[in-house]
Amino acid sequence: MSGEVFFQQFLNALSLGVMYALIAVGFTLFFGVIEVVNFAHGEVFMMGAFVALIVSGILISAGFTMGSLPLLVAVLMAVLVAGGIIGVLLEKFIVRPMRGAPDIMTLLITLGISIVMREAVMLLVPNGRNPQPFPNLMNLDSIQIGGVLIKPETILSIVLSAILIGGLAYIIEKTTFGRYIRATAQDREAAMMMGINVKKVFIITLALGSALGAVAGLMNGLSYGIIKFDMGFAASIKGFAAAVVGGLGNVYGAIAGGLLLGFLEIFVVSVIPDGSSYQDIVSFVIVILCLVFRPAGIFGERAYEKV
Amino acid sequence: MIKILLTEIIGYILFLFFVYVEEPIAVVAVMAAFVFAVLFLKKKCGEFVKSLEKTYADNLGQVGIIAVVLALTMPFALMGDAYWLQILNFSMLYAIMALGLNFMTGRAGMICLGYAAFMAIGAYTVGILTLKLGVSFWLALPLAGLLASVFGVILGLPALRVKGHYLALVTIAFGLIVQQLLLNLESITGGTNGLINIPSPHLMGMDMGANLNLSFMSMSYQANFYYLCLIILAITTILIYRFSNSLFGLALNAMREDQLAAQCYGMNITRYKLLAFAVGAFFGGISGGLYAAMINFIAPENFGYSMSILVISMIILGGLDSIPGAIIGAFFLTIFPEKFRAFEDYRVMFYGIIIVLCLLFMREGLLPFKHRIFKPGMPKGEN
Amino acid sequence: MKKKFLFVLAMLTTVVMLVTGCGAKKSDTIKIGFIGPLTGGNAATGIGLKNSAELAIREANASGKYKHKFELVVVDDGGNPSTAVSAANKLIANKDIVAVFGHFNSGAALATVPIFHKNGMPILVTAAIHPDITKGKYKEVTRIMTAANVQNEFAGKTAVKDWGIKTIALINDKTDYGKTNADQFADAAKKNGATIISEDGISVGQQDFSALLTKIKAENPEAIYFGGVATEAALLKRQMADLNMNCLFLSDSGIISDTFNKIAGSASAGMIAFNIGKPLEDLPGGKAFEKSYAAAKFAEPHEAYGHFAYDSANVVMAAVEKAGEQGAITRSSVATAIRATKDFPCIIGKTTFDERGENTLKLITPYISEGGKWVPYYKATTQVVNKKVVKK
Amino acid sequence: MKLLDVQKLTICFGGVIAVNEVSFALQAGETLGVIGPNGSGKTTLFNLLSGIYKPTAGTITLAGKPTQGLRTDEIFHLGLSRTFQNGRLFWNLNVLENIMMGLEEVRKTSIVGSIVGRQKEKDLQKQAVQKASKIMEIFGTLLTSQANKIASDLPYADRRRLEICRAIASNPKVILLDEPSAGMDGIETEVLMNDLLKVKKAMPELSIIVVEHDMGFIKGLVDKVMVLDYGKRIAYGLFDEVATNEDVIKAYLGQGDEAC
Repeated sequence: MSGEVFFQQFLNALSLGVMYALIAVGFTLFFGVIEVVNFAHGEVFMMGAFVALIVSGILISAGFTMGSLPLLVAVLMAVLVAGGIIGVLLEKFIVRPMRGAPDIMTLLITLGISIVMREAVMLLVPNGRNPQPFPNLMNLDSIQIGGVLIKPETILSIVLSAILIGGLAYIIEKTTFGRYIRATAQDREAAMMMGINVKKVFIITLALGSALGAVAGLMNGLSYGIIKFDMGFAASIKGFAAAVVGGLGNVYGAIAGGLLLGFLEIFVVSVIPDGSSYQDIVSFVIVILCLVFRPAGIFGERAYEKV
Repeated sequence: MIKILLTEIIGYILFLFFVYVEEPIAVVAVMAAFVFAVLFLKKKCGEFVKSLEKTYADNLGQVGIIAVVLALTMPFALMGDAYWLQILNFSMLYAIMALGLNFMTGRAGMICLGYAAFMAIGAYTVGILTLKLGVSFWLALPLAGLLASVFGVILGLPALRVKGHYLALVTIAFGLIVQQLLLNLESITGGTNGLINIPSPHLMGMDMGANLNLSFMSMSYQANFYYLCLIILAITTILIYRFSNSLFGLALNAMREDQLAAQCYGMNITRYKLLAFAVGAFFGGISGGLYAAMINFIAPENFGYSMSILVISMIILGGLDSIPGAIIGAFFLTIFPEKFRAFEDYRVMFYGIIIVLCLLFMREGLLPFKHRIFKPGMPKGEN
Repeated sequence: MKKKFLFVLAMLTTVVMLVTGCGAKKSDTIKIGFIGPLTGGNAATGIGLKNSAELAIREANASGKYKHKFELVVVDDGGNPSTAVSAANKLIANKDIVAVFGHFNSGAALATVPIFHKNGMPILVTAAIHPDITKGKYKEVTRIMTAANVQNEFAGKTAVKDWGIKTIALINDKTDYGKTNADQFADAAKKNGATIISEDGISVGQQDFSALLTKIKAENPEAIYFGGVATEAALLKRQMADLNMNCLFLSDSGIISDTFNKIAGSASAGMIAFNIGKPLEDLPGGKAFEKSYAAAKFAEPHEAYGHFAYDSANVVMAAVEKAGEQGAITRSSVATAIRATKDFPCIIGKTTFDERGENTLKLITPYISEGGKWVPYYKATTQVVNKKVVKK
Repeated sequence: MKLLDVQKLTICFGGVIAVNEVSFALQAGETLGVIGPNGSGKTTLFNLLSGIYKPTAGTITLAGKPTQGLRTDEIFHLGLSRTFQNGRLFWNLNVLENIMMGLEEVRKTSIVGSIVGRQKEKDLQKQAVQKASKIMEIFGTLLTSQANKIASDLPYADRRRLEICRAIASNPKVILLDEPSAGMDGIETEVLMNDLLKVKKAMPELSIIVVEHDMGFIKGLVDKVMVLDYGKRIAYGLFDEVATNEDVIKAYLGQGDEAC
């Protein structure tokens, strides 16, 4: 494959990877801190996109100009907030009531609520069964360098995810609250004894994770120009997969996992003949292999069960 | 005995009427009346209901036999109506699957979100064997079950290493992979077009796909399948019941409760896990095979993720690890939406809501799992 | 205690009986079944079909040109095989129904056709285009719409012979529909001397085709053919634009919808799709149909294929009438009558069925997307000149 | 001869040496107390003995057979049974079922057996229930009275008892008791100690290794004591001599808080 094609594919992989990473971070946070796998996370991603669609619709009709920075920022903020709120609601009405129930139950209920969310969007959004065209908020033309075309959306999504994940990392590593989060993740009981308000930690964790997921949804809408009620399922599977590959509970692992998955898929499509038919299978196979041979992810070392 | 007979007959009649009601409003009315009646009975003559439950529990054999006998008359009661017979057939197919999945997830605690894959494997086994190789259905069906079991064991292998959430992911992935393969292995599976014109089974020279013309009424060919499904459902129920109430079933329960402890008390987890998967998958395969023979047309789209979720919601509604629960759940979630065809678009949503509500407010399900009561010294099990 | 228990149950039973009582009603009119996707992804189209069918029945009953009055029994096939089968059984179970028409999804039709055949129920397939539907050559099974293979043969021929395309990259969405179209187009194109340089599958709901397109761009074909439906087609067209790919992009009838233009946005221009049928206004009965449909004040539009349902209904009613003249009106006599239809005046033109049950009247029209609208190629202001779409 | 022989047992978790070259031997019928500050590797030692962890180095020989590379369940069949620090009962099974899980009858049935040869299955169940109820009788009517209660509904002390019953059900050669008195008050501990003495009386051949913090408990129960600190064995012998061993005192004082 020629240099140009290679770079083009590299960009494609990168933009796909960062999106997976952004979703995966959510999964890994929830698991690390609250010890739940939130299958509704994909639907948060989807709803983020729809919130963006609606808000931008309103703003544009309110006179904001396409491609203007204020519009973009406003939409971004709206999505972040909406994601956060959805996260809080999930914690309050789904995750918290299930505390103490067997893993299976918690997992199944997030599954159930994900179905409800998906169908609700389908039924409530006018003509929701069909994909909704997403406004071209950036409204810039692709930049051409040699034979390589770079979409402004790609740059935006890469930069944006870098900032968001960086911000999250800062919160976790540097701030007091981050310390609480890490403490809770380490040992819930101990954290409680140290007087950390674990309940609050849970809520905020879900809010943070969901906000990131929602932004991923916005990015998805920007870069592909359409959003659909059922785009959440694939997102959760891929995101969860990425998180697992990187080692559930390990934020940096999740980022690496997401990128890895993105590159892998693009590689399969671009190199293997008719690879695109197998694009989805690949990530699943990888996950299974990873789970069997490196259950703690490609970075984590073998974990011992607490007895 | 009389009690059982009476109550079951009444239940039978109620069920018939429920089937005959068409308008959604009427259905709601009936449901309301039923719920009211149940609450009323529980409140006003609770101890009688209790004693009834006990009689049922003590004479499971009789209960089963009477139920089957009554069920045998159903097609006549329905005047051989093709549509309703088919709905009942579907209900029974789902019941078989629900029992299988319930054994896997409810009893052994191995969550499986790709159960539809086993159904698919069964369906395609029967489809390919009977359509392309001309094998008899009666041979193909058990093979379908066995092949599904084999895949069950294959899926079980990663399950040996992973638990809970991870297993959920693995099973989802498994389901999707199987579906993708069915799509892409065109030469064998017919790809997206699926398999068309799968021959319907022949029994003693009689084509089960042909309508039955009895002297006094003509019945849809669905009646044949009704009896076939009924027999297989009965067998399935007995088998699962025996598995569950054996010490083997007890061991599976222990494994569900605490794998590590179970290991420390001498259980070879590997063996038990794989067996659980094999058994669960087997019945998935069987029902798939039946499906193929009944519909004569299968395509990958019929065995997607939503199918797996549907079966899961059935066992959650019925009550995890509860055998009657699984059956009731399957029947309810198949028949009830049929009554609301007009609201077809809300169907999936409905399944989702069922799952959420059950887990929030009725974790035990409609017919909760009943613990065995032992009389120290001389055992007497009931489930 | 026990008395009370039984009393309650007895009460319950009576309640149920009463409720059921107000269920069944009997009627002497001739019943005709309609089966189509009233729910699910194709609901809009399906409802369009249903309304048009009802329109036809109303008109017939009002005009009194037939001896009998007709009544339409509508069932939903949900667009998928399993639902379709139970729906079909519902119709079969209803002894008053003498004939059925409908279906939009080939999957559904393929599943039900054998069952209708088994039960001697005539089915006039309205808008499902999979060639195999009439493969069984059953006397009960007839189709009014042109089958997909005809469209694709035409498409392949036009692309190669008229537009001089030599190298083609194939993409299909791995659905029954898309795959069949892509394969048949490929065969036709090869037959006419073009070469297929690559063939890729995508999955419905997939959004990122940049990798695939980058790969195809490197192969640099003269045209890309996509077998599938609007959403993926639109995404492909968009992402082609992002990659500055301006080779011809051809597709099948499945993408002809506003959804495509909406999603593809500015990139939609120049997309070429081959469709079965002809724009309504250019059809013999088109104008009249438009007028009466508008007059009937249905809540929903008739959508792309409404007039086919209208025609189907009329064909069936005429057949019933004919069967009545020649003897008893039974499912089998109606089946024979439908198959015997000759030069019957339809909106789409004079309809005659061949021994396989296909309509001998074949209509194929290439469309091109202009300014966010689908325009029949013969009316378009843009056209294909040396393998590129240009203004006239 | 030695029933259990442990030589230079060592395990590291990613750099940290949790158990460091610990050696000891156990005669049939002997009771060994293992004490040491928190994190001194007591529980890890148990997990090594019962095969949950694989040792980095060193050997374990149980009844003459090295347990190298054996699975947990295989080691159990060699006659080693245990309880868990944080009581791992089968919470949703009733008391009888919990004990039955310790019996070999459970392993005797197979999936086939549950369909064909139902009589065998029936007999096995009968046996199992009888055996189980017999074992419960060690604690008088305390458990027998609630034989059909779900484990999670039991009062705390009875859970402990149930654990012990389950552990001795298979009548093993060695049982490992991991802090049996954890979370019990003085009186309960007293009772538990008597219970254990009952068990010892009922099964004179049974060797016991018990991890405890409560010195009184140890004193009253064990023949020998082993003290671990930072995974190393710092003392081993009769209770009184160990109790006066200055290393031990240092370890505890240096460690500061001794309470669990």
